[in-house]
This record gives sequence, C-alpha cells and structure tokens, in this order.
Amino acid sequence: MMKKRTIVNFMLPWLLPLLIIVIWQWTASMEIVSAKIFPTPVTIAETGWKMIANGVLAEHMLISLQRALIGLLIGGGIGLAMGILNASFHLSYRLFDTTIQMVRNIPHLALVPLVIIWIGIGESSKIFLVALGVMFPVYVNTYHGIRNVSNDLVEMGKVYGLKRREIFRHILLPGALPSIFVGLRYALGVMWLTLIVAETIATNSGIGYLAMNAREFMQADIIILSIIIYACFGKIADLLAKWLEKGLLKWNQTYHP
Amino acid sequence: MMKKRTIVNFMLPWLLPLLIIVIWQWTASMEIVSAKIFPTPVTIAETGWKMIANGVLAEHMLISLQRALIGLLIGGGIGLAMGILNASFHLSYRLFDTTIQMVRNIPHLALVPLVIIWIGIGESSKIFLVALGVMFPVYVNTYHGIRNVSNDLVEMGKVYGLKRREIFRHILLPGALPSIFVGLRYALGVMWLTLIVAETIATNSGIGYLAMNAREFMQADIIILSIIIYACFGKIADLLAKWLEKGLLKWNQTYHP
Amino acid sequence: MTRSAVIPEGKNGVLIQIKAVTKSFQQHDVLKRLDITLYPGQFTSIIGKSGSGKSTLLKLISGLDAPSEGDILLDGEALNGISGSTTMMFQDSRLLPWKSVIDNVGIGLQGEWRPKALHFLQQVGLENKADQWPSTLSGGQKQRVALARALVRNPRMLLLDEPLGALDALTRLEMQQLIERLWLEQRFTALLVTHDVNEAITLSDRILLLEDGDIALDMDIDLPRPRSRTDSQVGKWERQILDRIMRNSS
Amino acid sequence: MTRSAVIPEGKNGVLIQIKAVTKSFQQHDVLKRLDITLYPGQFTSIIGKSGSGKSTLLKLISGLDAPSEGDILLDGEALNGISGSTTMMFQDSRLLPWKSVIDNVGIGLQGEWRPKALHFLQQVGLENKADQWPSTLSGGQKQRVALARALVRNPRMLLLDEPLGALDALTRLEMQQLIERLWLEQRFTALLVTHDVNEAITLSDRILLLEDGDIALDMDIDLPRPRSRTDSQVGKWERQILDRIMRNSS
Amino acid sequence: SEGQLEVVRIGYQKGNTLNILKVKGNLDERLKKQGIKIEWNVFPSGGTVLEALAAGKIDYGNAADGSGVFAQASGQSFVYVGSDLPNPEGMGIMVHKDSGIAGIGDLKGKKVAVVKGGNHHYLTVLALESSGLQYDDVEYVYVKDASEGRALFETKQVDALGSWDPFFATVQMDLQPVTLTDGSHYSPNRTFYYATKEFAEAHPEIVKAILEETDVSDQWANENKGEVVKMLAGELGIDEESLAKMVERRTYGVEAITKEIIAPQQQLADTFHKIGLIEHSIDVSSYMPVGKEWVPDLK
Ligand SMILES: Nc1ncnc2c1ncn2[C@@H]1O[C@H](COP(=O)(O)OP(=O)(O)OP(=O)(O)O)[C@@H](O)[C@H]1O
Ligand SMILES: Nc1ncnc2c1ncn2[C@@H]1O[C@H](COP(=O)(O)OP(=O)(O)OP(=O)(O)O)[C@@H](O)[C@H]1O
Ligand SMILES: [Mg+2]
Ligand SMILES: [Mg+2]
Repeated sequence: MMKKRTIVNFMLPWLLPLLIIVIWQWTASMEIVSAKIFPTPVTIAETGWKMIANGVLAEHMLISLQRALIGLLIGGGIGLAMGILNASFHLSYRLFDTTIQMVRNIPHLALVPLVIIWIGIGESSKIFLVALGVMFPVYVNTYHGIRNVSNDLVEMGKVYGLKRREIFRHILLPGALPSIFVGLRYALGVMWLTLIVAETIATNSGIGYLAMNAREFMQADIIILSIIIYACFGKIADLLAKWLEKGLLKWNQTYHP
Repeated sequence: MMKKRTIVNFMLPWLLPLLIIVIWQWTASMEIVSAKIFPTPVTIAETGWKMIANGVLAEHMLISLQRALIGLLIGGGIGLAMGILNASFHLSYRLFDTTIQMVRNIPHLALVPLVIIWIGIGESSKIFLVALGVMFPVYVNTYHGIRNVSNDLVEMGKVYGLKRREIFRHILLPGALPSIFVGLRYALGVMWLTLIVAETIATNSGIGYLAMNAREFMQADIIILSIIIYACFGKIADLLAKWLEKGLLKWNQTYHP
Repeated sequence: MTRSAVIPEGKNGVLIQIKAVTKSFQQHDVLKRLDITLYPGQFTSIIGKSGSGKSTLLKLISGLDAPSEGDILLDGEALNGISGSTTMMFQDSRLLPWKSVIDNVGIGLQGEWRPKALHFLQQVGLENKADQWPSTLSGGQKQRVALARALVRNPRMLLLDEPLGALDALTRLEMQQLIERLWLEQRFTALLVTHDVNEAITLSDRILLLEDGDIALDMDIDLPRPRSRTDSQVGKWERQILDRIMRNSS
Repeated sequence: MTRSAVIPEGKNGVLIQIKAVTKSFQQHDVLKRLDITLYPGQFTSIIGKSGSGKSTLLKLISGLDAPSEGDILLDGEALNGISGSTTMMFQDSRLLPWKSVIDNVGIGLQGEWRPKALHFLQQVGLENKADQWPSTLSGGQKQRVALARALVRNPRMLLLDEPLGALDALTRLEMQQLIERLWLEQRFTALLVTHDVNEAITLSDRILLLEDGDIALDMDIDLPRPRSRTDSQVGKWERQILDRIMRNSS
Repeated sequence: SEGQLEVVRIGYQKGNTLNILKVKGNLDERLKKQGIKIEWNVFPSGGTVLEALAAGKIDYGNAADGSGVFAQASGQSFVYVGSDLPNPEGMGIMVHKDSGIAGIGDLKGKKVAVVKGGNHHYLTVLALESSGLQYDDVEYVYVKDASEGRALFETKQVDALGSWDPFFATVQMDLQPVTLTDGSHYSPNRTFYYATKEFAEAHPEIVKAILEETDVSDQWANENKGEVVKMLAGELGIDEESLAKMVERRTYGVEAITKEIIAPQQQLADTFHKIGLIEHSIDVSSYMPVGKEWVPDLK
C-alpha cells in the first residue's frame, strides 16, 4: 500500500505531460491535418530513436552544450558581478542599471545583423548571444537578492568589525543565494532558448540549428522532437537548480522538497 | 552648486547610453563598415523622425501595445494564479510544476508552426505567444515569493484565526509582493520580446513585424531604430515597475530610490 | 505541593487536557510523557529554564505543531490543527511589517474593529503610534503591540509566551494589571510563560515548573486578589520557588 | 544623586563623551541635547521606560546611526562611522540563519577562533548546540548565543541592549556573573541597557535613568564587589530607584 | 584583400548548387593546388547569405534573384558574378482540388499565402496582372517560411499557396493540389552567384574558377540525377519522391551575366518597387557587370 502511494506520488508530475502525449496521439491519429505537418508521438519516438542511434542527436547536443555552458559562464559571471556591484555601490547602480535594463529588452533576433557585423559568424557570435541572454536574469536576481537582505544583519556585521568583503561573503551573499538561484534557474532556461537564434548564424550543428533547419525544411517530426528536447532541458535545468539549492540552502526552512 | 549636482545625478544613468551613441556616431562616420549596413545615429534619427511624422511608428506601436497588454493580462494572470496555487497546495505543485518548467523552455520560434496549426494566424496566435512568454516569470517569482514568506508570520495568522484566504491576502501576498514585482519587471520585458516572434505570423503591423521585416529586406536603419525602440520600452517597463513598487512597498525599507 | 481542588469558576474558558504528550526533535525528547489538566478559566503560569520546552508546549496546545506521541484535548475533544478558540502571543512579536500598527492589532477581526483596536492600543500606551510602521517601534513597543493584538480578540484560551519580557518595571506592572483585569472580566483559560517568578505569583492560580521535559513542580497559589508584588505573602512564595529552582540546579 | 568622582581604573576601556546630542525621528525628538561622559572601564547601566530612547542611544554610540545634532567622542576623537573598538549586543539576537551556532559566534574572528568560540558557548551553557542551525534554538538560547558572540571578541567597549531579557532567573544570574567576571578581567567600558533594576545595581558602577529624552537620574553605586542580588544594601538601592521610577510616572 | 589569398569564404544554402559543389569537392581540389582553402558557411536563407556578404564576413555566395534586389535596394555593395540556368517550373501557385478555383482569375478576394518578397510572390503578382487583376486584388497572408505556408494551406486557413522547390514539389506530392500556374512564361526564377566587390576585383581568377567548377558539378548533377536526389535527401531530410520531382524539372548549369539575364532581373526590381517592397527604383545593371575577367569558360 505504502509502496503504491510512493509510486503514484513519484508519477504525479509526469501525469500532465503524459496526458498531453495521449491526447496528441489521439488527435494526430485522427489525421485532421496530415501526419507530415503534425506527426504522432510514435513517429516522433521513431525519429528520435533513429537520431539517437546514429549519434546525430548526441553530436548536436554536445556542440550546443558547449556553446551554452561557455555563454552561461561568461554571461552569468558578468551578471553576478554587475548585480553585486550595483547592489553595493549606488554610483555604479546609477551608472549601469538603466543601460542594462535597456539592453536586456533588445530581441536577439533583431541584434543578429549587428552581431554579424561586429563579431562575425564564428563561434564567438553564438556565445555572445547566449551570454547576453543569460546575463540579465542573473543580474536582476542577484541585485534584488542582495538588496533584500535584512539591514539588521548587515548592521550586526558592521558592528562586529566585518570588513566590506566579509560582510559580503558572510551576510549578503548567503542571504541573496535563494534569489540568485531563482536567477540561475531562469538563466539555465534562457541559455538554451537563446541558441535557437544564435544557431541560425552560419552553422549546421546544434539543437537550435536542428529546430530551425527542421522548420525551414518542413520536418515536422524534428521540429516536435526538438520541442521535446527543449522541454526536457527545461526539466533538467530545474532539477539541477533544485539540487544545488538543496545542497547550499540547507538552513533555509522554506526549501521545498 | 547643489543644483549642478542634481543635474549630474539625474544624467548619470544616461551617461552610458550617450557614450554609446557618441562612439557609434564616431565609428560610423569613419565608415569602417559602409554606412548602409551600419548607419550613423543621425541617419537613424532622421528615419525615426520621418516615421514619427507620418504616423507609421505610432500605428505599429499601438497595435503591438494592444497585443502586448492583452497577452500580459492573460499570461500574467495565469502565472500569478498558478504561482499562488502551487505555493499553497503541494498536490497542485507536484501536478503542474514539472509541466510548467518544461513548457517555459520551449522556444517560441519552434512553436510557431504548431501555433499556426492549432490557433491559426489571427490575433489570438500572437496574444497566445505573449501570454505564454509572460506567464513563466510571473509564475516562478510568485511561487518563490510566497514560499519565502516567513513561516513565523503564517503561524501567527493561523493562530489569530485568519482563514486561508485572509492569510493569503494579509500575509502571503504582501510578503511576496517584492518578489512578484521582480517577476513583473521581467514580464514587461518578455512581453515586448515575444512580439518579435509573434509578429512574424501573418501580419503587417507591429514593432516585431517592423524589426523582422527590416531584417528580411536589409533595412539597417529600421533594424537599429527598432532596437532603440525596444531598448526604450525596456527602460519604460522598468520605470513602471519601480513606480508601482514605490507605491505599494512603502513599508519596505530596502526599497531602492 | 500536590494539586488540590481549587478550580476557579469559568464557563467561558476552555478545558485543556494534556495526556502523555511527548515531543521530540531529532532524537532528543523535549517533552516526556507530559500529563497536565488546565481547568476552564484557570490562570496558570509556566516557569522553567531557558530551553526547557515552554514554547514547545505552547505551540502544541495552540495546535501549530503536533505531539510526537500522546493527545491534547480541548473541552474534551482531541485537538487537530488550530482551534478557533485559541489566541497565542508569541515570544517574538511577529508583527506584519507591511501593516500599520493599528492594522496589525486588528488583523483578522470582523466588523467595526477600529475603535476596539484603538482602545487596546491605548491600554498598552501606544495610541499615538497607531499609524506608524512596526519597523519604527522600539523593542518594548513591538511587544506591547503584539499584546494588544492578542488581548483585543476576547479569546476563550490565551497563551502568552513571555509577553512582558522586554518591558521596564513600571510598564510591566501596568501590563500585568491589564492582563489580570481582562482575565477577571472574561475568565478565559490563561497560560503564561514567564521568567519573572514574582509576576507568576501575582497573576496566577497555579504555577508549573518545567524541568527535564516534565512537570517538576505544580503549585496552587491561593492568595486573595488583587495581589501586590510587594505583599509579604507573595514574597514568601517567591523565595520558596526561587529556592527550589536554584537548589535543583546546583 | 549628583555625579561624584568615583572613576574605576581601566586603561583598557574607551572614554565615551556624548556632547549635546539630539536625535530626532521625523519631528519627534527622542534624545534631547544629551550630555554624558562614560569613563574608561566604567560599568554603566541605562534604565528607562520602553521607548525612552535607550536603544537609540546605543546605536548612536556604536556609530551605526548619527546624531541629528551634537557630537560623540571616543577617547577624545569624534566618532565617524563604526569604530573598531566597539562591540554591541542587539536587543534582538540577529543570528545569521545560514550559519551554525558556532560559526555565528565566531563571525569575523581571525586565526584559530574555534576553541575560543566553543569556550564561550560553554560559558553560556550551549556547547552541545554548537553545530545546530539557529532556527532550532529557543528564544533564550538565541539570546545566549548572541551574548557569547559579543563576549568572545575582547572589546574595549561593550554595549549590551537587554542582553538577558529572555532568560530565566537562574540562567540570568549565571550570565550576570559571566559578564561581571569578564569585565573585571578586561576592564572594558560597559554600557548595559536593562529593565531589571536589581541587575543594574549588582553589575554596575553607575546607573543612568533616561526619561523624556534626557538623563533624569545619574547615580553612582559604590558597593563592594562581588555583590549579591539579595544583599540588603542592594535591596535598599533597588527600592530607592524603583520608587523614583514609579513616583515620577503617576 | 591584396596579397596572397589563403582562404575563400563561401556562403551557401542547403540543397543549392553550391551545396552540390561542396559535396563533390572539385573546387576544393582545384584551389588546393594554388594553396587556397575554402571555408564553407551554411546559411538558412538567401537573405542571410547576402547579410553576411555585405558585412564582409564571406566573400562569395549564392542566393535567389529577389535577395539580390533587396540587398541592392538597401544600398549594400556587392556584385553579381554569375547565374544559374533558369528554373521557372521550380515555383508555382496551388489551390485545393475542392476549392472551386480553376484559374488565376478566380483568386480575386481570396487568401494567398506567400513569403513576402519570395520568387513565388513575384510570380503571383505577374500572374494576377496578366489575368487582368490588380496585384492587390487578393489578400496576401505573409508567412515566414515554406512550412508555415503549407500548414496554413493544409488547415485551409488560406485558399491558395505560393511555394518553391523543393517545398513546391512536396506539397504537390503530398496533397495533390491543383497547380494554377508555375513560373513558365512569367519569370526565369534564377538564382545568382554574388561576391563582394573587393573580392571579385582582387581575385577575378578565383571567382572564375568557382563558377567553372560549379558548372562542372552541375553537369555531373544533370547526368546523375538519381545520386543528386539521394544526396539532397540526406542533406534536407525531404522525401526522395518530392526531390526527384524537383530535380527532374530542373537543369543545372552556370551562365555568365548577359543583357538577357539583366532584363528580367530589372523587371523584377521594378515590380517590387511598384508594389512597395522596395522604396526606390534601382538599376540592377550597375550591380551586374557584363564581360568581366571572371566570366567562366564553360564547356
Ligand atoms: N525545530 C527544532 N529542531 C530541533 N530542536 C528544537 C526545535 N525547536 C525547539 N528545539 C529545542 O527544544 C528545546 C526547547 O525549546 P523551547 O523553545 O520550547 O524552549 P523554551 O522553554 O521556550 O526556552 P526559552 O525560555 O529560552 O524560550 C530547545 O533545546 C530547543 O533547542
Ligand atoms: N526609525 C525610526 N523612525 C521613527 N521613530 C523611531 C525610529 N526608531 C525609533 N523610533 C522611536 O524612538 C523612540 C525610542 O526608541 P528606542 O528603540 O530607542 O526605545 P528603547 O528605549 O530602546 O525602548 P525599549 O525598552 O522598548 O526597547 C521610540 O518611541 C520609537 O518609536
Ligand atoms: Mg521560549
Ligand atoms: Mg530598545
């Protein structure tokens, strides 16, 4: 009995995705639109399996992963640094915040022509776009996280002779961490999302390329496959962020199991 | 002296954007790349003025604004509701969170073909995409905001006989508000960003259309103009969010002037 | 030192029965098979060393937490979650930072509560702070707002966790009188955690000493009311209890 | 009742001069042209009604807040921001929730601080809680951790804002003895805010009564140490001060 | 760029002749002898090829006739260095069998899905005019790409669909629609070879070599259409039947720019100007120099 319950509980989050797949199979098999533009899950699974088996998928994913991670590192790093800087120094906040708020609102799609002119069509242009996209969520959550740390604790740190660096390390950073994790969770999503634009720039590899190329050439099965891959990445990113949170926020009772 | 200082302080946030424009004018006038693919700010200003004067810009902006706001209302509403629901009921969290985390990671560009099949090419498809994009930041920040309200205060509310609804209204919601505002600030950005994809679907109007059409037909001045418009929207969204915060979070000492 | 049958009258108050209640955190038993009956309308004080489990006991009675073992009955019915008849004042003030002082006092009240809330604010000497944010209050002021918030709602059972700990002698005295007056009027069942033995004696019918997770002392104080803190009888009781506390520890 | 020249020796302590200090919040003057000199190594207690400005004064001396008018000098030098020689124990415990108890005690300490921190945790009776999260502590335990955190760093000036308010009589006594012992050893300048007049008398050389933003009473307590709380001399002083407090208010 | 050339950066689109050239490898081989490497860059559309070309990120590329006109209209600098053989049958306008639409004239007031500025868009405009309608007598539904158009057509959100090969062929194969017209008699539907001015002028012999080798691989393609179909199926992920249809109705081959080629291109530019796709009228001949050093020697 107990065992059954645990399984049900474990399956609960997958109920809805499963339901979607079932409805999809059902509607698709009715052939309201041709299977060419809206294939059944079974077709997708076959395509997926084929691409896994011949290693194509792994290849695309690997190259995307590389671009994504480098971009995350750079953009996340800059976002974190700017968030910390602007939360700590009012001057820096005044100087940079407006610009960041403006830049973050520029669509990557519109930026591509300029990126090609400035950075070219190589790897760096793709990494640049990922970094740009990832920067903002990390920035804004770091900033707000730090600003929302209780001033009482900062006062305590000051009176206890903590240097600026120590106050940051022992008080502001740990206090902001839950918020920074929300930012990271976003960033992990944005990181992949950006690739769909970035990987239209003169490349024939990567998940973004796969999706856009499939769209170009009417390969509905691959479009949907890429959607599913993206969705799975979303789940993985979320698990990763949760797992990190679990490790680093042990003290936080609001941590959600 | 005092007066001078205030002006300097007021100008500070615009220093960087100004600097960018100056450098841009300078490099562009050097014609390292041809002015045709990288026009000078003056050219852009001229183009902009022409489009303002003949009302084209206002027309595009109005229609985009309409799509954006309806999408924001729907998506923001759903995000808020789901955030509240999932923060309040563990069952609902288990049931929905995974799916939301997966859906949010699907690039709109890849979804467009499916959206066209399911929703068609009318206004609703554009609003759907905006709503989808806006939903997630509101959701995740509402959720985390509510979960991070101190349990002590919730306990207090329970013991003082507050009903579930009252606990939510008097304790959870106000406590989560700073975080929800971060979400709103995002959402206001995403709202515009999404249009660049949404307004590729069978339309002749809107800021997103303007930008993408310009790219298609290589109108560098309009591409850059649309980038600037987007950037300004970013700033306006930010001001709006700050202004709302100022009004609603008077009690919050961490409010940043 | 055994429990005699001095049960004050109090139709209004709740009967609290604590039956073989154990509360453990991790491996550690904070409360060990506790058995207490608090009679309707009785004013009981709990004293005990820091960390002896006083707040834990109050949390169990309030229904905010559940015992690891054993049962708690209110008016004969097993407690399950929060009971509507309980009000508790926490050890920390737990004011809502986003509500003004008066809105904090009035939280959850129905109907025309403002005059009533203002009245109680006046009783705790803070009517002039009614429209301020809690963050501008001093420590003792916060505590008094929390007290006003607890008293304003005519509970049938009032749990007070060190309600006057942050107050100066004079204000403390006034607040004690306020609590006693309300209790005499309404005859709710009162349970007061305090470190001030004198306060326990002046206010309560019965004093419980919590030690090592058990009731080490259960005393009825049958002095006539009103009692004065400088009364010689009170002094005698005080010395007796303090001696008991000090002796046991060394 | 005027200030006599009983200045204890204390090369270690800081000389604190408060000169015509006014502190206002909005239109309201909390402190009004206050003039106080606290001598190096002196142990001073501040008493006063809730909301009389005691915490505000401590915050000014610590450098966390600046006077609206007037100056504060430490060892003759104008205070500007936080001085390295000050340690303050706040009215609320302000423990970092993300650090274990011992890490909270040791925060900001250099070198091999663990044995020292553990020693002080032991002094406040909490060595067995060293590795717990602060959120699992009782109210009094939190306060004691904060006390240990303040005492561990050998300050030249120690500001204590109701450090023992949440403690039971026995623990309170032990903590008083701990504070006195450390003070006798190190002769820092001590400033204690307390609501317990008896505590003020047993511990301090001098008692200040804050009333209406001004010093209403400035008394030197020249009893020999160690003092006992039940000593008749202490009792006499206590009654005298309490009478003064009570009289003025009615 | 002056001096010793080391790398030629070529931009291509999947399935185009340069793609065949890349796979055949004959150009790489020829240039390798001169110590020159080729950097092949794949782009998702003709517009993006010219975007990169104008930004100087590639030297040489292949894109459709319309792309050249748009790029010129926006003031980019580049030259046409060669052309593919015409392929008018590689695009067309289709309606559903049960739509009751029998000819172009019946399209009045109907919804037609096209990619704005695409070759089939141009075809639609010409076809409408020749059947006595105005170019805006239909309601255009602009789509982003072929698959969007097909989805709209298949779900009957539009009445007619303009498309181009290979998508034209797939729709014809899959849905068995009525093809109202293809490009014959309307437009040659060429794709062109473009190069940056600097590159063409500094290295005409390389341009010549590329054009010649393209023709070589084109001739091979004409003789081995079965293999081309297989190759394209691998590259594009489109079924072989459709690709066979596309390859069958096309003849591969390179031509030098001539007056005869310039004229229809000018007509295209003028038409696009007339319907407002480009703001100013342009003179394509200034971008289409004739008889330059890079004119290939074709066998
Ligand atoms: N969530 C928890 N996890 C682990 N231990 C806990 C938890 N809550 C309380 N304790 C422990 O239970 C014991 C009793 O705590 P409680 O708060 O009831 O003490 P108390 O009698 O109210 O003390 P005080 O007078 O200091 O407020 C303490 O030792 C405390 O550390
Ligand atoms: N930031 C502030 N804004 C407005 N008023 C304030 C602020 N801080 C303190 N006050 C007011 O100043 C007065 C003195 O406060 P303070 O905290 O110094 O009192 P206290 O003597 O420490 O009282 P307690 O014994 O209750 O802790 C109070 O009336 C309080 O409301
Ligand atoms: Mg307690
Ligand atoms: Mg205070």
